[in-house]
Amino acid sequence: MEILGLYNYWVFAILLLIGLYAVITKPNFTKKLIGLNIFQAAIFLLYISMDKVDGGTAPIIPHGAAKDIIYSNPVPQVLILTAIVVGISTTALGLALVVRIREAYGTIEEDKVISMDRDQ
Amino acid sequence: MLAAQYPVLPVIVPLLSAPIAALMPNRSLAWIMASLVSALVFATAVALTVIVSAQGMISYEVGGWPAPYGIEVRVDSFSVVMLLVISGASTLALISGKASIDAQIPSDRQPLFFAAWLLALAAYSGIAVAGDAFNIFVFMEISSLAGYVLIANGPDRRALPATFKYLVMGTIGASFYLIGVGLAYMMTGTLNIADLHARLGDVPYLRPILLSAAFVTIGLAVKAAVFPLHVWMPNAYARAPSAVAVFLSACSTKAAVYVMLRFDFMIFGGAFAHHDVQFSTVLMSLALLGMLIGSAVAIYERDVKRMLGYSSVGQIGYILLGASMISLGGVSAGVIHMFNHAMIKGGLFLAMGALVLRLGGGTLDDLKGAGRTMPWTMGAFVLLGLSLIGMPLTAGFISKWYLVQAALDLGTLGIVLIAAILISSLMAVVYIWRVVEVAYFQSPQAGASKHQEAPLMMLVPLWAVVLANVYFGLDPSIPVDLATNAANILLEHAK
Amino acid sequence: MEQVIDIISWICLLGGALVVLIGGIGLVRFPDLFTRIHAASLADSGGAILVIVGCMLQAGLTLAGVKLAAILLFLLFTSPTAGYALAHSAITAKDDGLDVDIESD
Amino acid sequence: MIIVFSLFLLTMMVVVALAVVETRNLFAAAMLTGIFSFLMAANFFVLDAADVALTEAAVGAGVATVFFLGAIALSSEHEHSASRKFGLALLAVASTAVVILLGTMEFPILGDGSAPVHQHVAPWYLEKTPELIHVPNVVTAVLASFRGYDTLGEVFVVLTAAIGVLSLLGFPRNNSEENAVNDGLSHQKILHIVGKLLIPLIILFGLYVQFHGDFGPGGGFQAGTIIAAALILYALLSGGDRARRQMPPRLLFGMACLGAFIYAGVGGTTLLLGGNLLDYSVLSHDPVHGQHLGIMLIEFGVGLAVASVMLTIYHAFAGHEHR
Repeated sequence: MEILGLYNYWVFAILLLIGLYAVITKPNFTKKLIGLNIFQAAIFLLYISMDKVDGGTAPIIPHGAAKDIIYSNPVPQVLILTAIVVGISTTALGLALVVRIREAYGTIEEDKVISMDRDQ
Repeated sequence: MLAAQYPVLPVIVPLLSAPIAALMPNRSLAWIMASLVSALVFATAVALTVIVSAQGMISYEVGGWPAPYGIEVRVDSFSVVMLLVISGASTLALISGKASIDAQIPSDRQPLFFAAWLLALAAYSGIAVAGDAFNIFVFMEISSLAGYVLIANGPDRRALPATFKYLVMGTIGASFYLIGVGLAYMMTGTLNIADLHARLGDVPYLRPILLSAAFVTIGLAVKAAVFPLHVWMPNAYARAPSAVAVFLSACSTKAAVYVMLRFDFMIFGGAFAHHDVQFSTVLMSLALLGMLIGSAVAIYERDVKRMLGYSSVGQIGYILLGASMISLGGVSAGVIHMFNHAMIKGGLFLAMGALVLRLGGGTLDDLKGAGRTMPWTMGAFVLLGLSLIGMPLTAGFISKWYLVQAALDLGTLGIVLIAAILISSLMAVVYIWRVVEVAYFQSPQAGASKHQEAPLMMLVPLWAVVLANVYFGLDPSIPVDLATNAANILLEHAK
Repeated sequence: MEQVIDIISWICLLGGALVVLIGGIGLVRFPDLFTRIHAASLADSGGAILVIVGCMLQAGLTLAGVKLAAILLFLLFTSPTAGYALAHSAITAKDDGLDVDIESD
Repeated sequence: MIIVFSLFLLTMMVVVALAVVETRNLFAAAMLTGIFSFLMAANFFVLDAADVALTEAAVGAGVATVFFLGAIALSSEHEHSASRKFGLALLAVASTAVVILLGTMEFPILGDGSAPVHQHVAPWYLEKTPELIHVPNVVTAVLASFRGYDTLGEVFVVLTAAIGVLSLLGFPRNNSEENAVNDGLSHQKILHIVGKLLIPLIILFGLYVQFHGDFGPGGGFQAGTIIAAALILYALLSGGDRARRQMPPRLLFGMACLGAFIYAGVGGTTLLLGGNLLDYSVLSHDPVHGQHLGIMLIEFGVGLAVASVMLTIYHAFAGHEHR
């Protein structure tokens, strides 16, 4: 159990790096954004893994609830709600850029775009 | 009554006006609104400067909740330096930018453009006054997204891949910052900057904190275009609309450096032993490389806006060099240079905006003979260039003077640093000279006779910046006092 | 009585799991798109219904049970429609001369 | 038991992420990203974060996939160039991996109630929320009131995205002719009828999530996304032109601005009433009642802004004509 208690954080690291790898190596702009999505999702996992308390429940306290219920930590949840919104906003803006790049250059591969810019 | 609310006015006023500006039926109305709001923020910044100089730090509880539970807004001498830079650059860029914005952006897109501008202004101000680590992330993302929108509106298609690169690297930088904040939160349970500082020292485990410091510093280094993470920056500035280049060159990287200094001095500085040594070793070497390589690349660049972008890579190096000395003199020299460089680079991009507006392009070939057709603009460019090089009687000299003085206290290492500063300044002489040479000593291209001087609405703000450069070169007491106070605050926490 | 309901519920749950498993095997093993859609919709409808009924028996007449009933209702609408949409677009694509035979990969 | 489930979900997520990176077909990659988000949402639920799970499911698996498909339809479905910069990527990734893995060894174990995160600030929220704000869902209380300033920023992030997409792609043009080319799926009777049947139910669910956010998981953001999903479904079924005639994108964008303005306006009102920014207590004589009023108003602003922004962005992609 001791070892498995860190499994979430390892998966966080692996997902983070899968995303980063895709962003660096893939020349396709859409694929870069997909990689960025995975990269950001990994961070959500890091934060949400912090909030868990063994034997706890979601932090919703009904009126007149018993005192001895354990609740998970609400703060990382609030932060990640914001981060998810930020993520989708960035993705939407990036996709709009991809569409415009496709219209302006006829391709969405970074290497081709760079060589077209160089020829200009 | 309102005076107590000054700390949040630079944020809430532009936020309230952005949705209205976006729906304006007419481009001039949107421009007037953005300029007025920007001027108002500048006025608030001046008022805050006066208050902070008189009373010291102001703490403001958003939502009325006490500090570690609610979000704190905190204004000190360092914040007001940033606020003055941000609101001043925004106001000057808007006032001078009317003609170039009209020339570069279709009129039906302009209300959206000005709304994005106001959002960027609000967000940069939000970063400057933030006292909460996660709150900085939120405003950093607004500022970045608004920045992408502003740059993507650039005049030709090359703005699009430049923006995309900025978007990808900016998001990675912000996400690294978010990871770092998460790790610090994991080990302390708080997000408030002052509270983090107080609690990080008691954490028994070192590795998560080290990891946190590394992620925050690297993430912000990407955003600050610290060498070698600067690859997004020259193109982003060069392809942006001229007015946007003025605004962003003065604010975007500075805001990231500002947050980096806050974190590394005020949070991690006191948290564990040797942080100052690690910070200064890593950053000093990067700063030196940036100063030398950035300036060297700038020499070979034929597009003047890209040249200025690479020059900024070098100038960020000066700021970090000052900070990495971890002494009162060094840190205040860095902060002075943040202020002065924003003024110089903003002014240079302003001059470039005027040149591009009249000449149609910003490469060295386009600039041939500009010294004769546009004497006032080129004159301002030259004076600002001298300030960038660090000629006495200009603001640029003051920052280098303080930097050299701080380096002298370091003994042998200081001599090396001074040599690097001199070499980098000499390279600045070379790249500025190349512009001067084509502008004054080469005959204009065919058909250039119809070129005329830039409109008065651009020349007046441009020369205001030039005069400010000279004024702060003769009497630097305002930035120096503010910077010394800021350095005192930073170093006090680092102990 | 409670024990009887418990046993029925477990039969439903295990049966549902079995149906989903069979559907999954079919999805991998069947030769072409249409037979695969058949396998997928078996898991989607049959398996899901059994699992949710099993859960409802566990929950009893509570708010959770009502919510499960609502989910069941939604599934009964959506999963056949999804299967239909998939098959329909496959046919349209085939008419347009596209290769929908999965065997080739 | 729950830990086994969690391990399974996490491992599946890694597998799916690898598949996403490996596939050269962008359509498949986008769909796999949706599956990835579903797994992530299920995992959040296991970790007791119901609000976040709901949001991730609605945003990551729902809206994000729709945006990706919209953009892929307008650009290209296949990756053409091969990967490059392997050396650099491997160096960056491997060094980061080593650093993070070394760091995790001193992280608190998952679920450890004595971890530092659970000792400071968070217990205060759990203890004081029933008394100071009097809503059961602590996440809503922290989101809307204690850290309402962040949420204000969040709404403006969304608005910035809408401004950006519109300034890049332009407002979608309306085909004014009555016999518009694009009539969606209305010739496919089964899809059309089932879809139409579901739309009111989805909107109803969205409204439940909006107004029940104080008591259970949910709130303006999730509700806005769900309602936007229902209206996107309508646009798919009836054709974008028809949907845009009934709800012009300019009106939608106006509503988005209004939503953000409501939130900032509540902040401005609290300033004018003499309180600090976003101090809802001054909105009413009774501070707790003021908090309720403030949270309801800003949640409405968030819901309105998010729903309109998502729809605006969808229409900007769907109604975009190549220039």
